[in-house]
Amino acid sequence: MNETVRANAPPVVEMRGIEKSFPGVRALQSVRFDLRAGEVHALMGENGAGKSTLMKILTGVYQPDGGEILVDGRSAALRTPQAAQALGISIIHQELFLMNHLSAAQNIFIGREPRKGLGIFVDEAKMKQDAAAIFRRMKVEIDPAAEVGNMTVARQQLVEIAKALSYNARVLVMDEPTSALNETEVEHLFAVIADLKANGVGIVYITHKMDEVKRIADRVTVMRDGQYIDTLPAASTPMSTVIQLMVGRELADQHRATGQGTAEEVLRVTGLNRGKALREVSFSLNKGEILGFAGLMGAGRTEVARAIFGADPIDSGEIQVHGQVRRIASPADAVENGIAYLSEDRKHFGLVTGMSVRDNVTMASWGRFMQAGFMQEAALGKVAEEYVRKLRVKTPHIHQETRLLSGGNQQKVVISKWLLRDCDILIFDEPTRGIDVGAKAEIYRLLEDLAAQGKAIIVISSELPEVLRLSHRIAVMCEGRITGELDGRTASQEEIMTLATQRANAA
Amino acid sequence: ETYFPIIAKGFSHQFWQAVKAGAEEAAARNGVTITFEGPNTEAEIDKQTDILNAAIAKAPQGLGFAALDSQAQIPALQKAADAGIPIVAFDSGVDSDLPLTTCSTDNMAAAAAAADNLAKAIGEEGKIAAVIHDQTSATGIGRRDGFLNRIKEAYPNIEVVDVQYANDALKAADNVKAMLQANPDIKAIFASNEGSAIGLAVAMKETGAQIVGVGFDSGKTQKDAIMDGTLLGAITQNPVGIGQCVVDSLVKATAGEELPKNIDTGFYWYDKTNMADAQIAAVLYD
Amino acid sequence: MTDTTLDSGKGAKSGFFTTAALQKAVAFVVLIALLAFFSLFAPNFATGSNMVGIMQATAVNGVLGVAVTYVIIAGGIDLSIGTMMTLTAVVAGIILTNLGMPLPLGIIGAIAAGAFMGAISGWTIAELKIPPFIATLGMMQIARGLALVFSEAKPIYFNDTPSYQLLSPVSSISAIFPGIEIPNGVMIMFIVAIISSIVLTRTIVGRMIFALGSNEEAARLSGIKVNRWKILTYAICGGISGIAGLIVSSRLNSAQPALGLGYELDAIAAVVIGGTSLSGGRGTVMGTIIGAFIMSVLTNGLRVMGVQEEWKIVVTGVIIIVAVFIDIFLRKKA
Amino acid sequence: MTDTTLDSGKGAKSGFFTTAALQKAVAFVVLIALLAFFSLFAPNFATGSNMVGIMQATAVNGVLGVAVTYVIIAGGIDLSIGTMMTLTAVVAGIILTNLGMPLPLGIIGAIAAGAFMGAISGWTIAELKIPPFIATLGMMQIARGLALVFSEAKPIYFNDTPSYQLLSPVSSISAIFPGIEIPNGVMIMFIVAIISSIVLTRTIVGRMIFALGSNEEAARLSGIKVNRWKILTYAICGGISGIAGLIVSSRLNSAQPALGLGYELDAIAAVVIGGTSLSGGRGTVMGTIIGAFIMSVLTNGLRVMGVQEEWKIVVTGVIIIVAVFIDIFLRKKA
Ligand SMILES: Nc1ncnc2c1ncn2[C@@H]1O[C@H](COP(=O)(O)OP(=O)(O)OP(=O)(O)O)[C@@H](O)[C@H]1O
Ligand SMILES: Nc1ncnc2c1ncn2[C@@H]1O[C@H](COP(=O)(O)OP(=O)(O)OP(=O)(O)O)[C@@H](O)[C@H]1O
Ligand SMILES: [Mg+2]
Ligand SMILES: [Mg+2]
Repeated sequence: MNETVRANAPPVVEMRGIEKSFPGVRALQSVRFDLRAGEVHALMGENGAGKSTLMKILTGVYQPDGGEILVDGRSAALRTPQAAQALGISIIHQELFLMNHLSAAQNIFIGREPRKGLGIFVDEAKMKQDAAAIFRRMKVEIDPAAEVGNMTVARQQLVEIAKALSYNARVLVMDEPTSALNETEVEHLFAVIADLKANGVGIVYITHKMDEVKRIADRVTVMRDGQYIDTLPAASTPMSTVIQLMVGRELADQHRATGQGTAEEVLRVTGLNRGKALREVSFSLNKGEILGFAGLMGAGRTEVARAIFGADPIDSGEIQVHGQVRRIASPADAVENGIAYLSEDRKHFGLVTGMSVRDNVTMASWGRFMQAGFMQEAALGKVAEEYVRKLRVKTPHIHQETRLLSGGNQQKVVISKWLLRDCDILIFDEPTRGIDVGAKAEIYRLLEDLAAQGKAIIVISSELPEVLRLSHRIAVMCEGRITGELDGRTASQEEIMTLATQRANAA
Repeated sequence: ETYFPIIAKGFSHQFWQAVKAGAEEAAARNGVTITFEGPNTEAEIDKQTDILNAAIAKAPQGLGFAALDSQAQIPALQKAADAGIPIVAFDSGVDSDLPLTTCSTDNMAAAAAAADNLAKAIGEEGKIAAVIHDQTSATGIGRRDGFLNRIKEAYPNIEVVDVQYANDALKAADNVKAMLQANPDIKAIFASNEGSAIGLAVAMKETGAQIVGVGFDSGKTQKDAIMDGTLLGAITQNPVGIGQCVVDSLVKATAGEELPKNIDTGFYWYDKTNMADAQIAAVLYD
Repeated sequence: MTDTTLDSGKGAKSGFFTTAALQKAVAFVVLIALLAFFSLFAPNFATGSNMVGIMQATAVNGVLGVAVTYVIIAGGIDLSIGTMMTLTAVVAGIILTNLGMPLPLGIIGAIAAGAFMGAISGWTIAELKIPPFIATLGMMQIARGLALVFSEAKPIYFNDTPSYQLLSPVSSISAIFPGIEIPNGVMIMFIVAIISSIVLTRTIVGRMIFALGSNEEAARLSGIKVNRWKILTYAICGGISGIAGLIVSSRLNSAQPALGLGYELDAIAAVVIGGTSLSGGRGTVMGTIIGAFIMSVLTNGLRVMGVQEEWKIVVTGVIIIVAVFIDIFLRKKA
Repeated sequence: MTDTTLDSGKGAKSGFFTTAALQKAVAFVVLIALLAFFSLFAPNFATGSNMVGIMQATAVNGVLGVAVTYVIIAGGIDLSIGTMMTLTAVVAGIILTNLGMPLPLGIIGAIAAGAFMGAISGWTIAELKIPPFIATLGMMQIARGLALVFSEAKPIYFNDTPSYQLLSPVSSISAIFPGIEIPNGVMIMFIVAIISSIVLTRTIVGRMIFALGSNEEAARLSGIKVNRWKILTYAICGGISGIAGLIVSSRLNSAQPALGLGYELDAIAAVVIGGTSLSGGRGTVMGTIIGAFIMSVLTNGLRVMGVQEEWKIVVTGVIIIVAVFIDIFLRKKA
C-alpha cells in the first residue's frame, strides 16, 4: 500500500507528551502518537507497556496528567467518553464492558435507542434490524435478541465490536479485538476493517499477534515501559525489528514441538457427555506430555476442561486419574486429585481482582501456609516474590491489587497460582490470551520445562501456531466431539482445520 | 432551676402524647422544666435503660419513669437513688421501693371494666374475641389478662374464641377481619389500645359486621366511632392526669413532702351516653 | 447462584419474555398452592368477602413492593419506603385537614413529597456515592422523624374531606359492575402495577434502569448519564411510596405518624419472592404483586386457621425461604 | 465508587494496612469530632459516669456489628442477628432458670444455639442458593417466633443465677484497677472485637472470608470449598449474636422475648459507618466498633442536650449519611 500518499495526509488525531500515573505506577511518560484518516496504525508493546492506558486517554475514559491531544489540528478536551464520541472517536475495550442481562441489540444501542411514541418508548423492532445489519456486515451469526450473559467470551467480543462499529466513528480504537476470536471471525473482521479504511476511517489496532500487524497495519508504533519507542512503516519493517524494539532483547525462535510424553498414563477420560456442548469425549494424557486441544470457538474445549475440573456437572462419563476411577464433583475434588484448570476468562474465573498479587498467587495453596490456623505471612510473601520474579510479573509490589495489573500480567499471576499449587495435571485454557510475544516465549518454555519435569499438560488454544508450537499430541474438537488426534510433531495447520470443521452430519 | 426528665414507654403514640401534655401543663404551672422521652417500641427495654442513664447523667432534681419491665431496670434506678434523685414511677410500677410514689391506673382493673360492659352488651353469653396491641409489654399483658380473667371468672357463658396481636391500626384492621372470617358467629370484640380500636372500627365498617366493639384509650377516630355507634364504648385511663401527677409529685418530693405509695389516677368507661359529661370529657383527648 | 444469574438476564430483556414469565409462573404456582391449601384446611377461608379482605390487606404492601422494585432492578435498595409512606400520608393530612385545601392538591402534594425525598436519597447515592443501603437507612430515620414533627406525633384525621375515602375503602368499580366489590385501594395497586410494568419493559426509563442494574460501569462508558437516571429511579420509588401513603391513610381515615416502620422489609420480601434479583438487572412488577399476595394470603390463611401468633411468625419465615427456594429450584431445572 | 473500591484491596489484604487503617482513622475522626462537640455544647456530657453509660449503650450494638461484619466481608448480609440475639437469650434463660443448670452451660448453650441457627442460614444460602437477604429475613422471623414460643412470650428472669450479672453490669476490672468502672459487657465487646480482628486478618478463616467476598467463583475454581466456608461464616455470626444475647439479658437480668427487632439495622449501620463495604471483600472489625460508638455517642449526646425525640431521629438519620460521606470523601482524597 502507498504510504507516501498517506504520509502527507494530515493526522486526524495527534497526542503529544502524554503523562499518566496510577498509584505506584508511572503508566505513561511523555508519549506521543498520531493517526491519519484511512490508515490502520498498529500500537504494540509488552504487557503493561501502556497501550490500553494511552487509548483510554484518547477516548476520554482516563484524564491525562500532562500533555495535549489535537483532533483535526485543534486541541481538544476529552473529559468523558461522550466527549470523545462526539468527536467521532470510539473504542473496543480490551476488557468487555457489556450488560449481561440485556440482549446483543440492546447492548449495541444502549443510550442511543431508537424511540417511538413521543420518544418515551423503545423501538425494539428497529433496534434488532439495525443490529442484525451490523452483524451481517461482520458476517457473524448472532441473534440480536440473544442475551449477552449467556454468550461465550468470543461472542461477547463480537458484540463489543459491533457496538463500536455502530457509532460510525472516524477514529476507531481496537484494543486486542481478536484475542478471543478464531481464524474465520478474524478474517471477517479484517474485511470490515479494510472497508472502514476505504471510507477514510482511521483505526488504532492494538494486538500481540505479529501476523495480524503484517497483514493490515500501515504503520506500527512501539511502546515499552510506558515510553514511546518508535513509529515505523509496517510493510517495510521486518517483524523481528519490531519485536526487538518491544522487548529490547533477543527472543527464542519459533520452532516446533519435538519432545514426547512418557508411556505412563496419568489421566483417562471416557465417554464424557454434557448436553449439546460435549458428546462422547474420550482421550488420555501421559506423564510428561503436552496435549493440545484445537478447534473453533464453541467447539467445546473449555467445556471439556470445566467438566474434568468438576466446575460443571456432567451427564455421563468416567474420569481415571493414575489408573483409578475418580469422582470429581467439584473443583476442590479435582485439585485434590492433582488437576488444575487455568480459565480462559481471567477477570471472572481466574483472579480475585480485588485481592493482592500475593493472595492470588497463593490462594490455591493457602492450606500449606497455615500454622494452627494462622497464615504464615512471611512465607506467603516470599513465594509470591519468587513467582513475580520467575514470571517477570510487572507490578509495583506484591500487595498491588491484581485488578490494576495489565491483562498479560494478570494472566501471569493466574499461572503462578497453579504452578505454586504444583498439581501434576495442568489444564491451560488459552494460556497466552492477551500476552505479549516476550512473555509468550517464556510461557512456552515454562510449559515445556513443566512437561520435562513430568507434569501432564493440556493446552487449549485458538491460535494454531501456538498449538503446533507446543503440542506433542493434538486433539481436535468440533461441536463437542473429538474429531481426531494428530501427532504434534508432524501435524499441519491444514489437517487441523479439516478436523475442526468436520461436522457430525458432514462426516 | 428545677429540671425533671420524664421517661415514658414510648412517645410516638397518642397515649404518651397525652401524658406528655399533662406533664407539660403541670411543669408550666409549677415553673419547672421537663423533657419527655421514650424508646421506639415497648420492647426496647435496654434502650430505655440507656435513656435512663443519659437522664441521670444530667443530674436532674427528679426523675419520672415508666418502667417497661418491673424488675429489669431496678439496678439503673438504684443509681439514680444513690445519686439522691427522687424517682416517681408512672403508668406501671416497679417491684421495688425506690420510687417515692407511682402514678398509675391498674390496667387489669380497667380491662376488667371493659369486660363487664362488653358482657352486659351481649347478654352475658356468646363467642367473643380480642385484638391486643402488644403480646409482651406490661400494658399489653395487663389489659389482655385483665379482660380474659374477668370474662373467665364472671361470665361462664361467654367463650373467647380468638386473641390476636397487632401493633398498628392497619394490621389490626386486617386481623379483625380475619377473626370475623374464621368465626362468623362472634358477637363482640375487645381492642386493647387506640391503634387496635381504630383497626377494629375500620374492620367493622368495611365488613359491616353487626358486632359489639369495645375499645381502650381515647383519640378522635375512636370517639367518632363511638358517637356513630360503630363501637359501643371504651375505657379511658387518665393519661393527662398521669402526666400531671408525675410532675406534681416530683415537685412535692423536691419540696420534701411525704407522698402516698400509690396514686391511682383512675380510669373511666365512656360511651355515647356520658362522653359529654365534664368529668369524662376532661380525660378524653383527640 | 451461577445458574440463576445465567438465566436471569432474560428477565431483563423484557417483563414478558421466557424467564421473567417463568419467574412469575413459579410465584404464581406457589400462590395457587397456598390458596388451595387454605381453602381445604381453613374453614371460611374461600369466601368472596375474605378474598376482598386479602386484596385489601395486600394493597399497601403491593404498592410499596412495586415502588422498591424499580430501585432493586436498578441495582439499589430503598429501606425508607415504609416511613416515607407515613411521611407522605402526614403531608396529605396537613394539606387537606390543617390547610383545608381540595383533594387533588393533597394527592399531588403527597406524591410530590415522596418523589422529592426519594430524589434526595437518589442524589446522596449517585452524587455522594453513599451506598444505597446506608443512604436509605438514614432517609428512613429522617422521614420517620419528619412525620412525627409535622404531625406533632398525633394522628391527622380526614373527617373534613369525606371524598378522601375514595382512595381506598370505597369500591367505585362495584358501581359499574355490581357484585365486584373490589375497593379502590386495590384497583389503584393494580393500575400502578400495570403502568410500572409498561414503564420498565417498554420505555427508555425502564431500559436505563435495567442497564444500571446490569452493569453500571458499562452504562457509563456507553455515554449514559448514570447519575440522573439513578436519581430519577429513587424519585419514582418515593413517589409511588406516596401513593401507598394515600391508600393507607384513606383506609384508616387518618395519617398515623407512628405506623410504617418495618413495612420496608415486607415489601422487599414480596419483591424477592416475586423473582426479582437483589443483585439488580432482573425482575418484574407482576412478580412483585404476586409476591405481595403470597404474603397476605399466608398471614390471612394462618389467622383464619387460628394458628398461634408465635407459630404464625415462624411459619411466615419458613414460607418466605421456601417460596424463593422453589422459584430458584424450578428456574434451575428450566 | 471506583476510588473507594480502588483502595479496597489493601483493606482486604489485612486489617492493619494503609487503607483499612485510614478507614478506621476516618471513622475515628468523626467520633472524636462528635465527642468534642457534645463536650462543648451538652453540659454533663463529659462525665465519667456518662462515658460508662455510653459504653454500656454500645456493647450490644457493637457485638452484633462485629458478628455481621464477618458476613458482610464475605459478601453476604444477615438480618437475623437482632432476633437471633433474643432467641439465644431465651435459650440461656431456659437452661439457667427453667432447667436450673450452671452458668457455663447457659453460656455455651446460648452461643451454640446462635451458631446452629446461623449455620442453618448459611446452609440455605450456600446449598439452596437462597439470596442472603431473603434467607436471613426468613430466619429473622423464625428466630423471633421461636423466642416467643420457648419463652411463652414472657420475660425469663435470672434471679436464681446471681452470677449471671457477671456477663454485663458487673465491672470485674474495677476490682483490679479501682476507678476504671468499665462493665464486663463492654470488656466482652472489646475482647470479641480483638479476637475477631485477628481471625479476619491473620487466620485462614479470615483469608477465606475475604476471598469469598471478593470473587466467589474464582475462589471455587481455585479448589476452595466455598460452601463450607460460607456456612462457617454464618455460624460464627450467629455464635457472636449469641454473645450479644448474653450481654443484653445479663444487663436486663432477664431474657426479653420481644426485644431485638430492628437491632440488625443499627448493627449494619455501625458496620458501614466503620468503613466496611456492603459489596464484600473489604472491611475491618475495629471500624465497626468505632461505628457503633459513633451511633451511641450521637444518641446519648442529643439526649443529654435535651433535643426533642422526633428531631433526635431526624438528626441521627442525617449523621449516619454524613459520617459515611466523610469516610468515602476522605478516602477518595487519600
Ligand atoms: N486503573 C489503573 N490503576 C493502576 N494502575 C494501572 C491502571 N490501569 C493500568 N495500570 C498500570 O499501567 C500500566 C499500563 O497498563 P496497560 O493496561 O496500559 O498496559 P497494556 O499495554 O495495555 O498491557 P496489555 O498488553 O497486557 O493489555 C501497567 O503497569 C498497569 O499495571
Ligand atoms: N457461559 C455459557 N453459556 C451458554 N453456553 C455456553 C457457555 N459457555 C460455553 N457455551 C457453549 O458451550 C459450547 C462450548 O463452548 P466453549 O467455550 O467450551 O467452546 P471452546 O471450544 O472453549 O471455544 P472458546 O473457548 O474459544 O470460546 C458452545 O456451544 C458454547 O456456545
Ligand atoms: Mg491492554
Ligand atoms: Mg474456551
